[in-house]
Amino acid sequence: MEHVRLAVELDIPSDVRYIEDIVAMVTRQCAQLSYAPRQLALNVPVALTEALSNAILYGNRERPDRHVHVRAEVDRERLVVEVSDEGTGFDLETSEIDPTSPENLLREDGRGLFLMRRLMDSVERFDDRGNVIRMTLRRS
Amino acid sequence: MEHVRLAVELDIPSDVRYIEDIVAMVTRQCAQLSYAPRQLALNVPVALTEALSNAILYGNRERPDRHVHVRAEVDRERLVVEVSDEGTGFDLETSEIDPTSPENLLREDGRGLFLMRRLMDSVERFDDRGNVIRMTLRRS
Amino acid sequence: MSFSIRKQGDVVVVDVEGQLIVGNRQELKQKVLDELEKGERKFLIDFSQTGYIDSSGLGVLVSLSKKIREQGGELRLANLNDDLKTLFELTKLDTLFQIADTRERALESF
Amino acid sequence: MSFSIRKQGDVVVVDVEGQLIVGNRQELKQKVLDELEKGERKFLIDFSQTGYIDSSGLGVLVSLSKKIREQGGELRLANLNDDLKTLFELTKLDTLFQIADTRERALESF
Ligand SMILES: Nc1ncnc2c1ncn2[C@@H]1O[C@H](COP(=O)(O)OP(=O)(O)O)[C@@H](O)[C@H]1O
Ligand SMILES: Nc1ncnc2c1ncn2[C@@H]1O[C@H](COP(=O)(O)OP(=O)(O)O)[C@@H](O)[C@H]1O
Repeated sequence: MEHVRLAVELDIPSDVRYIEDIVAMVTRQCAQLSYAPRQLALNVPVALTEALSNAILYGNRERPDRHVHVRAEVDRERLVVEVSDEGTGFDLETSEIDPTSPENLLREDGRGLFLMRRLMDSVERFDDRGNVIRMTLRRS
Repeated sequence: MEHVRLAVELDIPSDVRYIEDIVAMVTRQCAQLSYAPRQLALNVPVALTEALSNAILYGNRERPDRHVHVRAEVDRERLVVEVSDEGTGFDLETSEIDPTSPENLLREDGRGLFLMRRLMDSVERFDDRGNVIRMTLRRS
Repeated sequence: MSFSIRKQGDVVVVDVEGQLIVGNRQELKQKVLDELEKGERKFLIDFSQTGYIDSSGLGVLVSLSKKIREQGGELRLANLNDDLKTLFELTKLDTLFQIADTRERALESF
Repeated sequence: MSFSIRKQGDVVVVDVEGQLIVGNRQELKQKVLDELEKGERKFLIDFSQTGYIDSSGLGVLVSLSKKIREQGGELRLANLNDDLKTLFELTKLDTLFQIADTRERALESF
Protein backbone atom coordinates (compact mmCIF):
# COMPACT_ATOMS: atom_id res chain seq x y z
CA MET A 1 0.00 0.00 0.00
CA GLU A 2 2.92 2.32 -0.69
CA HIS A 3 1.18 4.32 -3.36
CA VAL A 4 -2.20 5.06 -1.90
CA ARG A 5 -3.61 8.49 -2.39
CA LEU A 6 -6.86 9.42 -0.70
CA ALA A 7 -8.80 12.56 -1.48
CA VAL A 8 -11.79 14.43 -0.15
CA GLU A 9 -13.41 17.15 -2.20
CA LEU A 10 -16.50 19.07 -1.23
CA ASP A 11 -18.47 22.29 -1.29
CA ILE A 12 -20.09 23.61 1.84
CA PRO A 13 -22.40 26.53 2.55
CA SER A 14 -20.87 29.46 4.43
CA ASP A 15 -21.77 28.17 7.85
CA VAL A 16 -19.32 27.32 10.60
CA ARG A 17 -21.43 24.39 11.76
CA TYR A 18 -20.04 22.34 8.85
CA ILE A 19 -16.47 22.65 10.05
CA GLU A 20 -16.40 19.75 12.50
CA ASP A 21 -17.63 17.20 9.97
CA ILE A 22 -15.13 18.23 7.33
CA VAL A 23 -12.31 18.11 9.83
CA ALA A 24 -13.42 14.64 10.90
CA MET A 25 -13.43 13.43 7.28
CA VAL A 26 -10.00 14.77 6.43
CA THR A 27 -8.51 13.54 9.69
CA ARG A 28 -9.93 10.09 9.04
CA GLN A 29 -8.19 9.97 5.67
CA CYS A 30 -4.89 10.85 7.33
CA ALA A 31 -5.52 8.22 10.00
CA GLN A 32 -5.95 5.60 7.31
CA LEU A 33 -2.45 6.42 6.12
CA SER A 34 -1.03 6.24 9.64
CA TYR A 35 -0.27 9.89 10.28
CA ALA A 36 1.13 10.53 13.76
CA PRO A 37 -1.44 10.77 16.59
CA ARG A 38 -0.35 14.34 17.28
CA GLN A 39 -0.93 15.33 13.65
CA LEU A 40 -4.40 13.77 13.81
CA ALA A 41 -5.30 15.42 17.11
CA LEU A 42 -3.59 18.79 16.75
CA ASN A 43 -1.97 19.88 13.50
CA VAL A 44 -4.60 18.78 11.01
CA PRO A 45 -7.80 19.64 12.90
CA VAL A 46 -6.66 22.99 14.23
CA ALA A 47 -5.06 24.29 11.03
CA LEU A 48 -8.00 23.13 8.94
CA THR A 49 -10.54 24.64 11.32
CA GLU A 50 -8.71 27.98 11.07
CA ALA A 51 -8.63 27.91 7.28
CA LEU A 52 -12.30 26.99 7.06
CA SER A 53 -13.52 29.54 9.56
CA ASN A 54 -11.54 32.31 7.86
CA ALA A 55 -12.98 31.31 4.50
CA ILE A 56 -16.52 31.31 5.89
CA LEU A 57 -16.29 34.41 8.08
CA TYR A 58 -13.92 36.71 6.16
CA GLY A 59 -13.83 35.37 2.60
CA ASN A 60 -17.55 34.70 2.23
CA ARG A 61 -18.79 36.92 5.09
CA GLU A 62 -21.22 34.11 5.92
CA ARG A 63 -23.27 35.01 2.85
CA PRO A 64 -25.64 32.14 2.13
CA ASP A 65 -25.16 32.42 -1.65
CA ARG A 66 -21.42 31.76 -1.29
CA HIS A 67 -19.72 28.42 -0.85
CA VAL A 68 -16.42 27.18 0.44
CA HIS A 69 -14.66 24.54 -1.59
CA VAL A 70 -12.33 22.07 0.10
CA ARG A 71 -9.97 19.63 -1.52
CA ALA A 72 -7.67 17.44 0.56
CA GLU A 73 -5.22 14.96 -0.94
CA VAL A 74 -3.34 12.62 1.32
CA ASP A 75 -0.65 10.07 0.63
CA ARG A 76 2.12 8.54 2.72
CA GLU A 77 4.30 11.55 2.07
CA ARG A 78 2.08 14.52 2.72
CA LEU A 79 -1.32 16.06 3.16
CA VAL A 80 -2.22 18.92 0.84
CA VAL A 81 -5.43 20.79 1.67
CA GLU A 82 -6.88 23.60 -0.39
CA VAL A 83 -9.66 25.79 0.97
CA SER A 84 -11.23 28.19 -1.52
CA ASP A 85 -13.68 30.97 -0.76
CA GLU A 86 -15.47 33.49 -2.99
CA GLY A 87 -13.89 36.53 -1.39
CA THR A 88 -11.41 38.93 -2.95
CA GLY A 89 -8.46 37.58 -1.03
CA PHE A 90 -6.05 39.21 1.39
CA ASP A 91 -2.37 39.55 2.00
CA LEU A 92 -1.06 36.55 3.90
CA GLU A 93 2.13 38.24 5.11
CA THR A 94 0.63 41.45 6.43
CA SER A 95 -2.47 39.83 7.92
CA GLU A 96 -0.51 37.71 10.36
CA ILE A 97 0.31 39.25 13.70
CA ASP A 98 2.47 37.79 16.46
CA PRO A 99 -0.11 36.81 19.05
CA THR A 100 2.62 35.80 21.52
CA SER A 101 4.05 39.32 21.91
CA PRO A 102 3.20 41.00 25.25
CA GLU A 103 0.95 43.59 23.59
CA ASN A 104 -1.04 40.90 21.75
CA LEU A 105 -1.19 38.12 24.32
CA LEU A 106 -4.47 39.34 25.79
CA ARG A 107 -6.16 39.80 22.41
CA GLU A 108 -9.05 37.51 21.72
CA ASP A 109 -8.38 37.25 17.99
CA GLY A 110 -5.40 37.09 15.69
CA ARG A 111 -4.21 33.53 16.35
CA GLY A 112 -5.61 31.85 13.22
CA LEU A 113 -2.94 32.40 10.56
CA PHE A 114 -0.25 32.08 13.23
CA LEU A 115 -1.48 28.62 14.17
CA MET A 116 -1.87 27.54 10.54
CA ARG A 117 1.78 28.41 9.94
CA ARG A 118 3.01 26.77 13.11
CA LEU A 119 1.03 23.59 12.65
CA MET A 120 1.60 23.09 8.92
CA ASP A 121 4.83 22.84 6.96
CA SER A 122 3.69 25.43 4.46
CA VAL A 123 0.80 27.82 3.96
CA GLU A 124 0.36 29.49 0.57
CA ARG A 125 -2.28 31.69 -1.04
CA PHE A 126 -3.47 31.75 -4.67
CA ASP A 127 -6.11 33.55 -6.68
CA ASP A 128 -6.93 30.75 -9.12
CA ARG A 129 -10.64 30.46 -8.42
CA GLY A 130 -11.53 32.93 -5.74
CA ASN A 131 -9.21 33.04 -2.79
CA VAL A 132 -7.37 29.76 -2.28
CA ILE A 133 -5.32 28.78 0.77
CA ARG A 134 -3.11 25.73 0.32
CA MET A 135 -1.61 24.05 3.37
CA THR A 136 0.88 21.20 3.27
CA LEU A 137 1.91 18.84 6.05
CA ARG A 138 4.52 16.10 5.76
CA ARG A 139 3.50 12.86 7.40
CA SER A 140 5.31 12.04 10.62
CA MET B 1 -22.56 17.60 3.22
CA GLU B 2 -24.45 17.34 -0.06
CA HIS B 3 -21.43 17.84 -2.25
CA VAL B 4 -18.81 15.60 -0.78
CA ARG B 5 -16.66 13.62 -3.13
CA LEU B 6 -14.20 11.10 -1.76
CA ALA B 7 -11.53 9.41 -3.80
CA VAL B 8 -8.99 6.65 -3.41
CA GLU B 9 -6.21 6.26 -5.92
CA LEU B 10 -3.44 3.72 -5.73
CA ASP B 11 -1.02 1.40 -7.49
CA ILE B 12 -0.53 -2.14 -6.32
CA PRO B 13 1.81 -4.93 -7.33
CA SER B 14 0.27 -7.82 -9.26
CA ASP B 15 -0.52 -9.87 -6.18
CA VAL B 16 -3.98 -10.95 -5.09
CA ARG B 17 -3.08 -10.50 -1.42
CA TYR B 18 -3.60 -6.76 -1.85
CA ILE B 19 -7.23 -7.12 -2.85
CA GLU B 20 -8.80 -7.24 0.60
CA ASP B 21 -7.19 -4.01 1.78
CA ILE B 22 -8.20 -2.08 -1.31
CA VAL B 23 -11.74 -3.34 -1.05
CA ALA B 24 -11.83 -2.28 2.60
CA MET B 25 -10.65 1.22 1.72
CA VAL B 26 -13.13 1.77 -1.08
CA THR B 27 -15.99 0.31 0.94
CA ARG B 28 -15.13 2.60 3.84
CA GLN B 29 -15.39 5.63 1.55
CA CYS B 30 -18.83 4.48 0.44
CA ALA B 31 -19.82 3.88 4.05
CA GLN B 32 -18.90 7.46 4.89
CA LEU B 33 -21.41 8.59 2.30
CA SER B 34 -24.10 6.27 3.65
CA TYR B 35 -24.34 3.75 0.87
CA ALA B 36 -26.84 0.97 1.58
CA PRO B 37 -25.59 -1.87 3.81
CA ARG B 38 -26.17 -4.33 0.99
CA GLN B 39 -24.02 -2.27 -1.38
CA LEU B 40 -21.26 -2.16 1.24
CA ALA B 41 -21.43 -5.88 1.97
CA LEU B 42 -22.18 -7.29 -1.46
CA ASN B 43 -22.14 -5.12 -4.58
CA VAL B 44 -19.00 -3.07 -3.97
CA PRO B 45 -16.70 -5.70 -2.44
CA VAL B 46 -17.62 -8.53 -4.80
CA ALA B 47 -17.53 -6.51 -8.03
CA LEU B 48 -14.29 -4.80 -7.04
CA THR B 49 -12.66 -8.09 -6.05
CA GLU B 50 -13.56 -9.53 -9.45
CA ALA B 51 -12.14 -6.57 -11.35
CA LEU B 52 -8.94 -6.60 -9.31
CA SER B 53 -8.34 -10.30 -9.56
CA ASN B 54 -8.93 -10.28 -13.32
CA ALA B 55 -6.49 -7.37 -13.69
CA ILE B 56 -3.86 -9.18 -11.61
CA LEU B 57 -4.34 -12.68 -13.00
CA TYR B 58 -5.27 -12.12 -16.66
CA GLY B 59 -4.20 -8.55 -17.45
CA ASN B 60 -0.84 -8.62 -15.68
CA ARG B 61 -0.44 -12.42 -15.48
CA GLU B 62 0.89 -11.85 -11.96
CA ARG B 63 4.11 -10.47 -13.42
CA PRO B 64 5.97 -8.66 -10.63
CA ASP B 65 7.08 -5.82 -12.93
CA ARG B 66 3.45 -4.93 -13.71
CA HIS B 67 1.11 -2.89 -11.55
CA VAL B 68 -2.61 -2.45 -11.20
CA HIS B 69 -3.90 1.07 -10.85
CA VAL B 70 -7.14 1.73 -8.99
CA ARG B 71 -9.10 4.93 -8.86
CA ALA B 72 -12.39 5.14 -6.98
CA GLU B 73 -14.49 8.28 -6.78
CA VAL B 74 -17.54 8.34 -4.56
CA ASP B 75 -20.17 10.95 -3.98
CA ARG B 76 -23.79 10.84 -2.82
CA GLU B 77 -24.90 9.97 -6.33
CA ARG B 78 -22.58 7.23 -7.43
CA LEU B 79 -19.39 5.28 -7.07
CA VAL B 80 -17.12 5.14 -10.10
CA VAL B 81 -14.19 2.71 -9.88
CA GLU B 82 -11.55 2.30 -12.53
CA VAL B 83 -9.16 -0.64 -12.47
CA SER B 84 -6.31 -0.51 -14.99
CA ASP B 85 -3.86 -3.26 -15.80
CA GLU B 86 -0.90 -3.44 -18.17
CA GLY B 87 -2.35 -6.17 -20.33
CA THR B 88 -3.52 -5.94 -23.92
CA GLY B 89 -7.19 -5.97 -23.06
CA PHE B 90 -9.98 -8.32 -24.00
CA ASP B 91 -13.47 -8.25 -25.38
CA LEU B 92 -15.96 -7.63 -22.63
CA GLU B 93 -18.97 -8.93 -24.56
CA THR B 94 -17.54 -12.19 -25.81
CA SER B 95 -15.67 -13.00 -22.60
CA GLU B 96 -18.78 -13.16 -20.48
CA ILE B 97 -20.53 -16.49 -20.31
CA ASP B 98 -23.84 -17.29 -18.62
CA PRO B 99 -22.74 -19.25 -15.56
CA THR B 100 -26.35 -19.95 -14.60
CA SER B 101 -27.11 -22.09 -17.66
CA PRO B 102 -27.35 -25.84 -16.96
CA GLU B 103 -24.18 -26.60 -18.94
CA ASN B 104 -22.17 -23.99 -17.01
CA LEU B 105 -23.59 -24.29 -13.52
CA LEU B 106 -20.99 -26.85 -12.46
CA ARG B 107 -18.05 -24.86 -13.85
CA GLU B 108 -15.60 -23.54 -11.31
CA ASP B 109 -14.78 -20.40 -13.27
CA GLY B 110 -16.58 -17.89 -15.44
CA ARG B 111 -18.62 -16.02 -12.81
CA GLY B 112 -16.47 -12.88 -12.54
CA LEU B 113 -17.69 -10.64 -15.35
CA PHE B 114 -21.22 -11.93 -14.80
CA LEU B 115 -21.15 -10.81 -11.16
CA MET B 116 -19.59 -7.45 -12.02
CA ARG B 117 -22.46 -6.77 -14.43
CA ARG B 118 -25.13 -7.96 -12.02
CA LEU B 119 -23.79 -6.09 -9.03
CA MET B 120 -22.92 -2.79 -10.74
CA ASP B 121 -25.12 -0.48 -12.79
CA SER B 122 -22.59 -0.36 -15.59
CA VAL B 123 -19.34 -2.01 -16.59
CA GLU B 124 -17.29 -0.49 -19.41
CA ARG B 125 -13.86 -1.13 -20.89
CA PHE B 126 -11.35 1.37 -22.31
CA ASP B 127 -7.84 1.29 -23.68
CA ASP B 128 -6.67 4.68 -22.41
CA ARG B 129 -3.68 3.55 -20.42
CA GLY B 130 -3.45 -0.20 -20.67
CA ASN B 131 -6.68 -2.04 -20.16
CA VAL B 132 -9.17 -0.07 -18.06
CA ILE B 133 -12.40 -1.41 -16.56
CA ARG B 134 -14.81 1.24 -15.29
CA MET B 135 -17.68 0.21 -13.04
CA THR B 136 -20.42 2.54 -11.85
CA LEU B 137 -22.90 2.03 -9.03
CA ARG B 138 -25.67 4.44 -8.06
CA ARG B 139 -26.01 4.94 -4.32
CA SER B 140 -29.06 3.35 -2.77
CA MET C 1 -9.42 -14.44 7.10
CA SER C 2 -9.08 -17.76 8.86
CA PHE C 3 -10.82 -21.15 8.89
CA SER C 4 -11.62 -23.27 11.87
CA ILE C 5 -12.43 -26.88 11.42
CA ARG C 6 -13.89 -29.30 14.00
CA LYS C 7 -15.77 -32.55 14.20
CA GLN C 8 -19.36 -32.61 15.43
CA GLY C 9 -20.59 -36.22 15.58
CA ASP C 10 -19.54 -37.60 12.20
CA VAL C 11 -19.75 -34.21 10.46
CA VAL C 12 -16.73 -32.07 9.67
CA VAL C 13 -17.78 -28.49 10.39
CA VAL C 14 -15.80 -25.65 8.82
CA ASP C 15 -16.24 -22.03 9.89
CA VAL C 16 -15.10 -19.45 7.37
CA GLU C 17 -14.08 -16.30 9.20
CA GLY C 18 -13.70 -13.23 7.00
CA GLN C 19 -13.64 -13.21 3.21
CA LEU C 20 -13.59 -16.26 0.98
CA ILE C 21 -11.83 -14.90 -2.07
CA VAL C 22 -9.15 -15.47 -4.64
CA GLY C 23 -6.35 -14.85 -2.12
CA ASN C 24 -7.32 -17.59 0.32
CA ARG C 25 -9.73 -20.05 -1.26
CA GLN C 26 -6.93 -22.62 -1.85
CA GLU C 27 -6.48 -22.90 1.89
CA LEU C 28 -10.14 -23.86 2.39
CA LYS C 29 -10.00 -26.28 -0.49
CA GLN C 30 -6.90 -28.00 0.84
CA LYS C 31 -8.28 -28.32 4.37
CA VAL C 32 -11.48 -29.94 3.21
CA LEU C 33 -9.71 -32.23 0.73
CA ASP C 34 -7.37 -33.37 3.50
CA GLU C 35 -10.37 -34.46 5.57
CA LEU C 36 -11.93 -36.17 2.57
CA GLU C 37 -8.65 -38.01 2.05
CA LYS C 38 -8.73 -39.13 5.69
CA GLY C 39 -12.09 -40.77 5.06
CA GLU C 40 -14.54 -38.10 6.22
CA ARG C 41 -17.74 -37.98 4.16
CA LYS C 42 -20.06 -35.43 5.78
CA PHE C 43 -19.15 -31.77 5.49
CA LEU C 44 -20.82 -28.59 6.70
CA ILE C 45 -19.49 -25.14 5.88
CA ASP C 46 -20.84 -22.48 8.22
CA PHE C 47 -20.87 -18.90 6.89
CA SER C 48 -22.06 -17.08 10.00
CA GLN C 49 -18.69 -15.38 10.35
CA THR C 50 -18.09 -14.80 6.66
CA GLY C 51 -17.81 -11.41 5.00
CA TYR C 52 -18.01 -11.58 1.23
CA ILE C 53 -17.36 -14.37 -1.25
CA ASP C 54 -16.10 -13.78 -4.77
CA SER C 55 -16.42 -15.86 -7.92
CA SER C 56 -13.34 -17.90 -7.13
CA GLY C 57 -14.66 -18.59 -3.63
CA LEU C 58 -17.87 -19.82 -5.24
CA GLY C 59 -15.74 -21.85 -7.65
CA VAL C 60 -14.03 -23.61 -4.78
CA LEU C 61 -17.37 -24.52 -3.24
CA VAL C 62 -18.54 -25.97 -6.56
CA SER C 63 -15.32 -27.91 -6.90
CA LEU C 64 -15.49 -29.27 -3.34
CA SER C 65 -19.10 -30.25 -3.78
CA LYS C 66 -18.20 -32.27 -6.88
CA LYS C 67 -15.20 -33.95 -5.24
CA ILE C 68 -17.12 -34.85 -2.10
CA ARG C 69 -20.01 -36.26 -4.10
CA GLU C 70 -17.58 -38.34 -6.20
CA GLN C 71 -16.50 -40.03 -2.96
CA GLY C 72 -20.10 -40.66 -1.97
CA GLY C 73 -20.05 -37.84 0.56
CA GLU C 74 -22.22 -34.78 1.14
CA LEU C 75 -21.54 -31.04 1.48
CA ARG C 76 -24.03 -28.72 3.16
CA LEU C 77 -23.94 -24.99 3.77
CA ALA C 78 -25.41 -23.05 6.67
CA ASN C 79 -25.92 -19.53 7.95
CA LEU C 80 -25.79 -17.51 4.75
CA ASN C 81 -26.77 -13.94 5.53
CA ASP C 82 -29.12 -12.12 3.14
CA ASP C 83 -26.30 -10.73 1.03
CA LEU C 84 -24.66 -14.12 0.62
CA LYS C 85 -28.04 -15.65 -0.16
CA THR C 86 -28.47 -13.11 -2.93
CA LEU C 87 -25.05 -14.03 -4.28
CA PHE C 88 -26.05 -17.70 -4.44
CA GLU C 89 -29.36 -16.79 -6.04
CA LEU C 90 -27.79 -14.55 -8.68
CA THR C 91 -25.47 -17.34 -9.72
CA LYS C 92 -28.20 -20.00 -9.30
CA LEU C 93 -25.84 -21.88 -7.00
CA ASP C 94 -28.69 -22.00 -4.50
CA THR C 95 -30.05 -24.79 -6.73
CA LEU C 96 -26.82 -26.75 -6.53
CA PHE C 97 -26.20 -26.68 -2.78
CA GLN C 98 -28.20 -27.82 0.19
CA ILE C 99 -28.44 -24.68 2.26
CA ALA C 100 -29.74 -24.67 5.84
CA ASP C 101 -30.68 -21.62 7.88
CA THR C 102 -28.87 -22.72 11.02
CA ARG C 103 -26.02 -25.02 11.88
CA GLU C 104 -28.38 -27.19 13.96
CA ARG C 105 -30.77 -27.75 11.08
CA ALA C 106 -27.89 -28.54 8.77
CA LEU C 107 -26.50 -31.11 11.23
CA GLU C 108 -29.89 -32.73 11.73
CA SER C 109 -30.43 -33.04 7.99
CA PHE C 110 -27.48 -35.36 7.29
CA MET D 1 -19.85 19.02 21.58
CA SER D 2 -21.52 19.71 24.87
CA PHE D 3 -20.69 21.38 28.18
CA SER D 4 -21.56 20.21 31.60
CA ILE D 5 -21.41 22.58 34.50
CA ARG D 6 -21.60 21.76 38.23
CA LYS D 7 -20.63 23.22 41.57
CA GLN D 8 -17.89 21.60 43.65
CA GLY D 9 -17.61 23.44 46.98
CA ASP D 10 -17.52 27.10 45.93
CA VAL D 11 -15.97 26.34 42.54
CA VAL D 12 -17.92 26.24 39.30
CA VAL D 13 -16.53 23.31 37.33
CA VAL D 14 -17.11 23.19 33.58
CA ASP D 15 -16.38 20.10 31.49
CA VAL D 16 -15.90 20.71 27.79
CA GLU D 17 -16.86 17.58 25.89
CA GLY D 18 -15.72 17.49 22.27
CA GLN D 19 -14.30 20.41 20.32
CA LEU D 20 -14.12 24.00 21.52
CA ILE D 21 -14.23 25.85 18.24
CA VAL D 22 -15.77 28.71 16.33
CA GLY D 23 -19.13 26.96 16.03
CA ASN D 24 -19.77 26.52 19.74
CA ARG D 25 -17.51 28.77 21.79
CA GLN D 26 -20.32 31.30 22.38
CA GLU D 27 -22.22 28.68 24.28
CA LEU D 28 -19.35 28.15 26.71
CA LYS D 29 -18.86 31.88 27.07
CA GLN D 30 -22.51 32.49 27.86
CA LYS D 31 -22.70 29.68 30.40
CA VAL D 32 -19.72 30.95 32.34
CA LEU D 33 -20.83 34.60 32.16
CA ASP D 34 -24.24 33.60 33.52
CA GLU D 35 -22.57 32.07 36.58
CA LEU D 36 -20.35 35.14 37.01
CA GLU D 37 -23.48 37.28 36.87
CA LYS D 38 -25.05 35.13 39.60
CA GLY D 39 -22.14 35.94 41.86
CA GLU D 40 -19.81 32.96 41.33
CA ARG D 41 -16.12 33.87 41.46
CA LYS D 42 -14.13 30.62 41.23
CA PHE D 43 -14.08 28.80 37.91
CA LEU D 44 -12.39 25.65 36.75
CA ILE D 45 -12.55 24.44 33.16
CA ASP D 46 -11.69 20.76 32.81
CA PHE D 47 -10.42 19.62 29.41
CA SER D 48 -10.15 15.90 30.03
CA GLN D 49 -12.99 15.25 27.58
CA THR D 50 -11.97 17.87 25.05
CA GLY D 51 -10.87 17.15 21.49
CA TYR D 52 -9.26 20.10 19.77
CA ILE D 53 -9.47 23.84 20.43
CA ASP D 54 -9.12 26.43 17.69
CA SER D 55 -8.05 30.09 17.85
CA SER D 56 -11.53 31.29 18.61
CA GLY D 57 -11.85 28.77 21.42
CA LEU D 58 -8.60 30.12 22.81
CA GLY D 59 -9.99 33.64 22.31
CA VAL D 60 -13.01 32.81 24.44
CA LEU D 61 -10.81 31.51 27.22
CA VAL D 62 -8.76 34.74 27.14
CA SER D 63 -11.93 36.81 27.19
CA LEU D 64 -13.44 34.85 30.10
CA SER D 65 -10.22 35.06 32.06
CA LYS D 66 -10.25 38.87 31.70
CA LYS D 67 -13.93 39.21 32.64
CA ILE D 68 -13.61 36.94 35.66
CA ARG D 69 -10.52 38.79 36.87
CA GLU D 70 -12.31 42.14 36.48
CA GLN D 71 -14.88 40.85 38.99
CA GLY D 72 -12.17 39.76 41.41
CA GLY D 73 -12.60 36.12 40.47
CA GLU D 74 -10.28 33.42 39.24
CA LEU D 75 -10.24 31.02 36.28
CA ARG D 76 -8.16 27.85 36.31
CA LEU D 77 -7.71 25.14 33.73
CA ALA D 78 -7.10 21.43 34.27
CA ASN D 79 -6.41 18.21 32.40
CA LEU D 80 -4.87 19.48 29.18
CA ASN D 81 -3.55 16.53 27.21
CA ASP D 82 -0.14 16.82 25.53
CA ASP D 83 -1.57 18.15 22.30
CA LEU D 84 -3.58 20.84 24.05
CA LYS D 85 -0.54 21.73 26.17
CA THR D 86 1.43 22.23 22.99
CA LEU D 87 -1.31 24.50 21.66
CA PHE D 88 -1.11 26.65 24.80
CA GLU D 89 2.68 26.70 24.61
CA LEU D 90 2.76 27.66 20.92
CA THR D 91 0.49 30.63 21.63
CA LYS D 92 2.21 31.39 24.97
CA LEU D 93 -1.17 31.19 26.64
CA ASP D 94 0.40 28.78 29.12
CA THR D 95 1.90 31.92 30.66
CA LEU D 96 -1.49 33.58 31.02
CA PHE D 97 -3.49 30.77 32.61
CA GLN D 98 -3.07 28.78 35.77
CA ILE D 99 -3.02 25.23 34.49
CA ALA D 100 -3.23 22.22 36.80
CA ASP D 101 -2.52 18.62 35.85
CA THR D 102 -5.58 17.21 37.57
CA ARG D 103 -8.95 18.48 38.65
CA GLU D 104 -8.10 17.75 42.30
CA ARG D 105 -4.94 19.86 42.21
CA ALA D 106 -6.82 22.66 40.52
CA LEU D 107 -9.55 22.58 43.17
CA GLU D 108 -7.03 22.54 46.04
CA SER D 109 -5.17 25.49 44.58
CA PHE D 110 -8.02 28.01 44.85
N1 LIG E 1 -10.08 33.76 3.76
C1 LIG E 1 -9.86 35.06 4.09
N2 LIG E 1 -10.40 36.04 3.36
C2 LIG E 1 -10.19 37.34 3.69
N3 LIG E 1 -9.44 37.73 4.73
C3 LIG E 1 -8.87 36.81 5.50
C4 LIG E 1 -9.04 35.42 5.22
N4 LIG E 1 -8.34 34.72 6.15
C5 LIG E 1 -7.76 35.63 6.97
N5 LIG E 1 -8.07 36.88 6.59
C6 LIG E 1 -7.62 38.14 7.21
O1 LIG E 1 -6.53 37.85 8.06
C7 LIG E 1 -6.78 38.35 9.38
C8 LIG E 1 -6.09 37.49 10.41
O2 LIG E 1 -6.71 36.23 10.46
P1 LIG E 1 -6.43 35.27 11.68
O3 LIG E 1 -4.95 35.22 11.92
O4 LIG E 1 -7.10 33.98 11.38
O5 LIG E 1 -7.04 35.97 12.94
P2 LIG E 1 -8.57 36.29 13.28
O6 LIG E 1 -9.41 35.42 12.41
O7 LIG E 1 -8.68 35.95 14.71
O8 LIG E 1 -8.71 37.75 12.99
C9 LIG E 1 -8.28 38.38 9.49
O9 LIG E 1 -8.71 39.31 10.46
C10 LIG E 1 -8.69 38.76 8.08
O10 LIG E 1 -8.61 40.14 7.91
N1 LIG F 1 -8.33 -7.68 -17.09
C1 LIG F 1 -8.42 -8.67 -17.99
N2 LIG F 1 -7.46 -8.82 -18.93
C2 LIG F 1 -7.53 -9.82 -19.84
N3 LIG F 1 -8.54 -10.70 -19.91
C3 LIG F 1 -9.53 -10.61 -19.01
C4 LIG F 1 -9.54 -9.60 -18.02
N4 LIG F 1 -10.67 -9.74 -17.28
C5 LIG F 1 -11.32 -10.79 -17.79
N5 LIG F 1 -10.65 -11.33 -18.84
C6 LIG F 1 -11.07 -12.48 -19.66
O1 LIG F 1 -12.44 -12.74 -19.45
C7 LIG F 1 -12.63 -14.09 -19.07
C8 LIG F 1 -13.82 -14.22 -18.14
O2 LIG F 1 -13.55 -13.63 -16.91
P1 LIG F 1 -14.46 -13.91 -15.64
O3 LIG F 1 -15.88 -13.76 -16.05
O4 LIG F 1 -13.97 -13.05 -14.54
O5 LIG F 1 -14.25 -15.44 -15.31
P2 LIG F 1 -12.96 -16.21 -14.80
O6 LIG F 1 -12.03 -15.19 -14.25
O7 LIG F 1 -13.49 -17.14 -13.77
O8 LIG F 1 -12.43 -16.91 -16.01
C9 LIG F 1 -11.32 -14.50 -18.45
O9 LIG F 1 -11.13 -15.90 -18.49
C10 LIG F 1 -10.32 -13.76 -19.30
O10 LIG F 1 -10.07 -14.45 -20.50
